[in-house]
Amino acid sequence: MVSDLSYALDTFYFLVSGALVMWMAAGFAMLEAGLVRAKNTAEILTKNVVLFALSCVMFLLMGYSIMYPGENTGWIPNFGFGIGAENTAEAALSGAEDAPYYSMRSDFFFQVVFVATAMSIVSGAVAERMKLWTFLAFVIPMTAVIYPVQGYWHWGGGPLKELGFSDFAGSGVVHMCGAAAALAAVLQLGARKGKYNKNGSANAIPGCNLPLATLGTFILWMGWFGFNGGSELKVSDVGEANAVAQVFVNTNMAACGGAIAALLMSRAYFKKADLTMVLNGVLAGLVAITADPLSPSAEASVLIGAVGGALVFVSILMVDKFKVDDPVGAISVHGVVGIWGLIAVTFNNSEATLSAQLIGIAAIFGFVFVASSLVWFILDKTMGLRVSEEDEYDGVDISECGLEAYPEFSKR
Amino acid sequence: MVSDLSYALDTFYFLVSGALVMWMAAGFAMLEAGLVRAKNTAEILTKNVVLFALSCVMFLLMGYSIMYPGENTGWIPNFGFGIGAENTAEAALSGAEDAPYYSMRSDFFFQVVFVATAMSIVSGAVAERMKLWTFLAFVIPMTAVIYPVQGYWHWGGGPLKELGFSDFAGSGVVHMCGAAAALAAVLQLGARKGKYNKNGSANAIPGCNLPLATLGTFILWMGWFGFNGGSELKVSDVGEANAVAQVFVNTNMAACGGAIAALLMSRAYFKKADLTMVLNGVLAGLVAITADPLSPSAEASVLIGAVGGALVFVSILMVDKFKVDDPVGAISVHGVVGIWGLIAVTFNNSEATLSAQLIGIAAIFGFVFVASSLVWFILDKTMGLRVSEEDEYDGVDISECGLEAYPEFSKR
Amino acid sequence: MVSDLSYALDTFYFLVSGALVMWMAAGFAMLEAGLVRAKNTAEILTKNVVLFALSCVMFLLMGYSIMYPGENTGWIPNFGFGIGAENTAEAALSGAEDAPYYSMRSDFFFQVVFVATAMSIVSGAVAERMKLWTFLAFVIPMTAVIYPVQGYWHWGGGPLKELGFSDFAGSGVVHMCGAAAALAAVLQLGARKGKYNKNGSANAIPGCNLPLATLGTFILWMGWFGFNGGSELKVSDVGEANAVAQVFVNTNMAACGGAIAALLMSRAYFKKADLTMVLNGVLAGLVAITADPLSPSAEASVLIGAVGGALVFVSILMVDKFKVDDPVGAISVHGVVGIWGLIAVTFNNSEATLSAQLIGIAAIFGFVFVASSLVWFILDKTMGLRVSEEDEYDGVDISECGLEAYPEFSKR
Amino acid sequence: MKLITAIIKPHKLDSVREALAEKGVVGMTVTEVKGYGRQKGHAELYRGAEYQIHFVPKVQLQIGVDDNVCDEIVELIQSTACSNAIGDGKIFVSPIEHVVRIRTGETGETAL
Amino acid sequence: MKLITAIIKPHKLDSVREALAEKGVVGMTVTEVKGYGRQKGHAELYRGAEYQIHFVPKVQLQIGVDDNVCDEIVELIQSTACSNAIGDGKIFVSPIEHVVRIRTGETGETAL
Amino acid sequence: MKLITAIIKPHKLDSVREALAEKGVVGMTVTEVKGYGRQKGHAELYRGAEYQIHFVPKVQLQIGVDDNVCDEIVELIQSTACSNAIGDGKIFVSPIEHVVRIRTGETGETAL
Ligand SMILES: Nc1ncnc2c1ncn2[C@@H]1O[C@H](COP(=O)(O)OP(=O)(O)O)[C@@H](O)[C@H]1O
Ligand SMILES: Nc1ncnc2c1ncn2[C@@H]1O[C@H](COP(=O)(O)OP(=O)(O)O)[C@@H](O)[C@H]1O
Ligand SMILES: Nc1ncnc2c1ncn2[C@@H]1O[C@H](COP(=O)(O)OP(=O)(O)O)[C@@H](O)[C@H]1O
Repeated sequence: MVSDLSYALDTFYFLVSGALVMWMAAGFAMLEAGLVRAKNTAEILTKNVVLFALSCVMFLLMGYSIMYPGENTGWIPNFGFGIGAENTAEAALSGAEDAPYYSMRSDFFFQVVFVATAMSIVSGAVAERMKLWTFLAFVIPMTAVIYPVQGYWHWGGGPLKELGFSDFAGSGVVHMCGAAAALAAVLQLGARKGKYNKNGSANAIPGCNLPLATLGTFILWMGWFGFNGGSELKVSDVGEANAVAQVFVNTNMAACGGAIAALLMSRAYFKKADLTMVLNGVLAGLVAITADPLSPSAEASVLIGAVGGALVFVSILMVDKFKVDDPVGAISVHGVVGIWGLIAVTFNNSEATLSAQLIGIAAIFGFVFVASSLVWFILDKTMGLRVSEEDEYDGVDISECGLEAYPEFSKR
Repeated sequence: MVSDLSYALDTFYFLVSGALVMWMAAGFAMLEAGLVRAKNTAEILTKNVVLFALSCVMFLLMGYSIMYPGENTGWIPNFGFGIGAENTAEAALSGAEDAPYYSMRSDFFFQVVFVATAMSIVSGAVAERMKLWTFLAFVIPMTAVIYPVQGYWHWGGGPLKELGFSDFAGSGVVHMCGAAAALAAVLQLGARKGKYNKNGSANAIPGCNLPLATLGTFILWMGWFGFNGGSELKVSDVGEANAVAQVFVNTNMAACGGAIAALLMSRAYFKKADLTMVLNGVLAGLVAITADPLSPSAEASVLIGAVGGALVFVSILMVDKFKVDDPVGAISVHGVVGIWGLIAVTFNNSEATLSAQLIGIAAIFGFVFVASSLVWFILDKTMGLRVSEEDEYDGVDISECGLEAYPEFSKR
Repeated sequence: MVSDLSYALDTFYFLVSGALVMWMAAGFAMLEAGLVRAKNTAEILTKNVVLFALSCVMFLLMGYSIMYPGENTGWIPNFGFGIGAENTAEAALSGAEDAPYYSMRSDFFFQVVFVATAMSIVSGAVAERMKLWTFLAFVIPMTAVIYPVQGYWHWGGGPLKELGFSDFAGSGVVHMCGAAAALAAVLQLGARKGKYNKNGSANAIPGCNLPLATLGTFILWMGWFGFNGGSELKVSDVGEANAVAQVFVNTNMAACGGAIAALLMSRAYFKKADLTMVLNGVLAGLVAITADPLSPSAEASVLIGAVGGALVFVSILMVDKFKVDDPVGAISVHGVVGIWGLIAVTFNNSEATLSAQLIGIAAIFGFVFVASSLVWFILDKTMGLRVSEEDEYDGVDISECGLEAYPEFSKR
Repeated sequence: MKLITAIIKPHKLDSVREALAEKGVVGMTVTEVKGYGRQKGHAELYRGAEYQIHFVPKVQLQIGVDDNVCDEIVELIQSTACSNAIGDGKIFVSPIEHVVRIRTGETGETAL
Repeated sequence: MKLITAIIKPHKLDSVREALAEKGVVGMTVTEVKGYGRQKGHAELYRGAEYQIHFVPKVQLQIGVDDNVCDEIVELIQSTACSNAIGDGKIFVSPIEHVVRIRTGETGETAL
Repeated sequence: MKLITAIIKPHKLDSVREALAEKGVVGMTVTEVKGYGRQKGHAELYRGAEYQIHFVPKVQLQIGVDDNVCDEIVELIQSTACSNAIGDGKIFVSPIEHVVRIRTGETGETAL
């Protein structure tokens, strides 16, 4: 039963979780700033700050109401605006079965920071060559419509929900969604100058600041406790509290598994501990467990994360073979491993079926990929996707932001 | 009614909020370290760590008791020491109307981190040329007396409270107060060498590490959820929980509005996305909403923040015209926009009156400006405000701290 | 009495505290990355990420069950595996005196991040010359057995508990334990090349990135609210809430005292504000109060922290005299000051006796030092402790990780 | 012997190095420098102020060569580093009187 | 032709560049260097240890000039860079035998 | 007068500086450079791709000296900087025609 206190506790829990997810925006910003070259750093920082701001505004204006229309209208949701009215104390304390048990505003706050996460994924993949303003133009349809529509399908009570698709905190709805939009972008955008040689081999373009990238990874790791932990949506009784605790433990253990697997793969292949792979392994572990951080045991979570970490290692090498140039590895980490996470749900959660998972994957990936390809195509024809070769060579910081990220430190 | 659990929840909410505000100290340190030149970085880091430590100690010894004397004694508060006794369980659970509903120590913890915020604002404005020890000497009267006295006027139940002045979380009490002390300092201290040319034009002195500045901004953004969210002072029933959630949402949306407005201004004027302006826009949005993050709708909060973001853009250009050299833009962000925030209260909060707001602004700004001018004057005559020209040229890191922040990286 | 809500609140409080302690991993990573030379940065980042992952896995598999066997079996605990079953709602709500009042999983989560803290301490002391893989091999016995055994002695209800040894949040169990293992390592490992001259004098080897080190210190400071605040283990009534609030306040004030004392020492000796000493002072204040952040007043906490800060200053100078090369000062901060913290307990906590504290110090330090010396010895004979002289000269980043942390910035 | 000092655009460094390696030039020393010339710098922004960056990043190669291959190498550098755009840089040739290989103490041409 | 190599204090770079530009010198190459000389370095601290920094940051200008303007330019640099304080730096003049402008292949004085 | 340009391994800088100071050399200018020579670079990793680093960090000393001490100083540098390992570096000696001390305007040998 909802009491003043349980309502307060669940709301507070939501707000704390939301603040942690908001913090992930800083994580993406630092991760990406660490993995690009110095000359493209200010631009990616700008992108990360502004995409967060734009995402929040668009989701406030339209996205939230599209994603949570309150009824299942099939694949096409009702379109609406705004975020509705707050719960009254009467409604909350009515004793009714379906009385709201946390603040609507806290729900919006929690949801809105997820949207920004999905957008941040795209940001990294198109780094170092896309026009800033074009990217920002893409944020608008993505966060106002594309993300909310597929979000509605599952979390908003739409057709995927009905089908039994299961994605606890968004391996699919958030991560794979972001990766699909990123892939659509990269395919139209092309690789960075100098990434691939004429003979097809790839060159390494090392990120300029690995402490920043590591900091970003730790920030994301911490924020993920809010991301997954908050997705239980309720903490206020023994069962729910136990569930949230299980989610925290599993989230952490999967990250650990991912890190160790990526490290061992790196040792096996290169005899070295490639830090960038370890960081990707952490993130892969986190993405993998996100689809179901509740059902597995802590030990199983280590394994799910470890498979994610191994997968990301292989995937990054493969993606390079296909000349898909993804400077931060976003497509592998969030896309490939997101799919793995969705499939892994079926191992521990008896209510999930493989077919429902596959349908969900196909629906989300297909829709987001096609819809964003279309948007990117239009943007290409109007604003243009790519900076000029000269601007790319000099760094997009100068051409897009007019400043340098590290003006005093000399560069190679 | 206060129960064991509601007392516990409100206390815990206060402590979490306080920890988030404490985290803002890191935000200011990173922001300022990113916006100064490499040769002045270690000093500003030292300043930020030590000002926090000193502020906490002074507020413990005197400030808290001055700010919260428990009675309205007019413009001059009772002076006292210490932080008083903790609530007893009996008192809390007495069922009395005015029974304490959270721990006194959690209140002190929350308040003490605010003081440090006000001091941090000063730190940035005087960067790159003030003597470290003089600055630290200023911290003592500022946090033991000046800040607490004006804090008492409003939050301590003093005359501004009586007048109906309304400042929810401190656009005036904290931010404008810090900015007033900063302005007093800068006017006596003068501009950095090389900032203004003989013909009156200003030179840009770019900050050396924009990723750090961006990280600092994100930290502040996150910490602000504690700053504003905690200022509701209570979360433990439906109404309060809804209020806290509204505060979180509005705080976030105002920051978004500020970022977008500053970006658009920058594009309109320079055709570029000036990252440093966007960061200032975020902070401006946050400062603007701080005076009342509860009454406006989420949409209105976007606008309040956006006006703040636009204002900070204009203000920074203007301040430079007046040859007030403020390396991090603190006077514009916290002072000018703080005033805007206080005035904006009257648009959404029917209990606030423009006259009360203006009186409050005049009282706080006037008192802090005059009192700190006096302190700066005395410090100038005794310890001296400014490092020697040679030390300024070589960087204050060597002269004040005896070390370098980035000893291995070569500098221009 | 345990209710659904109190159980939920205590669990949530534990999880939030645990997330803050997990965040300390980022703090150690940044602190250490800032205090080593650029050429050894990627390796120490890798080490910090992987040690966290490995610690969590080993503690999950064995450590937790060794540390909390549920009964006092003398100095040798029962060995077991796994983390046991979660509480049922029935048990929690049974009304029994000893009904579990928070989730077992949340307890595991909180405990597991402590282990990683102890390991991180070792990581800094052996920086810049130890083989990465040897270090990682050491993590396994340390976190699976050595740490849990001594942890059991006190927190697991073992013989030190019985003796009346008192260590609230781990000045001894965590910090001194880590320092003892670090000392064992450094004695076998030897100093960095170029650290000591033939005439016995020591050279300074400045850390390359003090903003990172400062950020790390702030992160640790923030995380420590979880570390100490969560160690009260319960928040859900007036008395407990007051206690947690007191812990937050005292933790903060001790850090402030440490910073100020280290600053004043630095000014007295060198006439400069040595930032690295101030940072160590903050950490020393935190370590000092950790043994008892509840009993002292806020003012006494300032003093306890200040003695810690002064002690760390002296200790770092002394340690160098003995040619114990500890690049980040871990042995002084966590070991020497940890002992001070344990002794200081007796000043404010009437239940603690000096003899019990001394026995506890001797037991923990002795056991950990001997056990880890043995492990280091075996590792030395098998894998080798130290990288080759050439690899040390070129930096361990290239030899161990195959990459550079700052590839674009030129180095002295 | 001659010392060839070539100031080139940074992104030409790899092609020049490869071209020289093919011709058997096994040694060179590279410095990051900033150039000022016909190619002007660019305006930068900082918190609402525009200002002029006068210097452009360049790379300087120093190559000690035998007299008789000097011209050939200068030409090779010129043709490889040339992008026909302003700011391509300069090559200076100056005399060296004496060369020592530190490792062996060898002097003269064999030391190169 | 001559190569003027001037080592100056970093904060004098802008005035020297401007003075030279007024005299029509349109090209130069700048390197960040560290100097050791009569001007000693300074002591630094690090976690309680004091140690000596022997080198002072300087800026090195390299300017290829025509023989007949060389003296004038050297004098201009000297007078502009001089602050009468120790550590003001040195100017070296050495011969250049050959100059090429990479963009055009021009050689000799017109290439400067 | 001569300009000695020595390219050495970075960790030899301190010993060379000390050795020279003992011999009374009071001035030098140091630049961080990267070298390419017999000593090859090394492979590095980045997110699963291996790639080649061709240049090795070196330090370049420039020392203006009087003709009659030149040989002695070159020898001293050679012997101090030598570690008998590949990549120890080179010393080039070239002529200087003119030297100015900026602070005083002194020229010639007294300016060194
Ligand atoms: N007189 C000079 N002395 C030394 N370096 C010069 C001189 N003139 C040009 N340079 C260098 O050559 C670079 C290219 O010169 P610039 O005049 O911009 O283009 P271009 O050689 O194509 O006309 C400059 O950036 C500078 O580093
Ligand atoms: N013999 C030399 N060879 C090369 N550079 C020198 C020499 N002597 C001085 N320098 C450079 O000139 C700078 C200034 O020299 P210094 O002796 O400190 O001052 P001053 O020239 O005013 O007597 C030094 O820092 C160094 O870079
Ligand atoms: N011909 C050259 N011109 C300029 N610098 C050179 C030349 N040859 C070698 N160097 C410099 O000397 C360094 C050492 O040369 P290297 O061939 O590696 O070793 P060694 O001199 O011991 O045979 C190189 O890294 C490069 O900086």
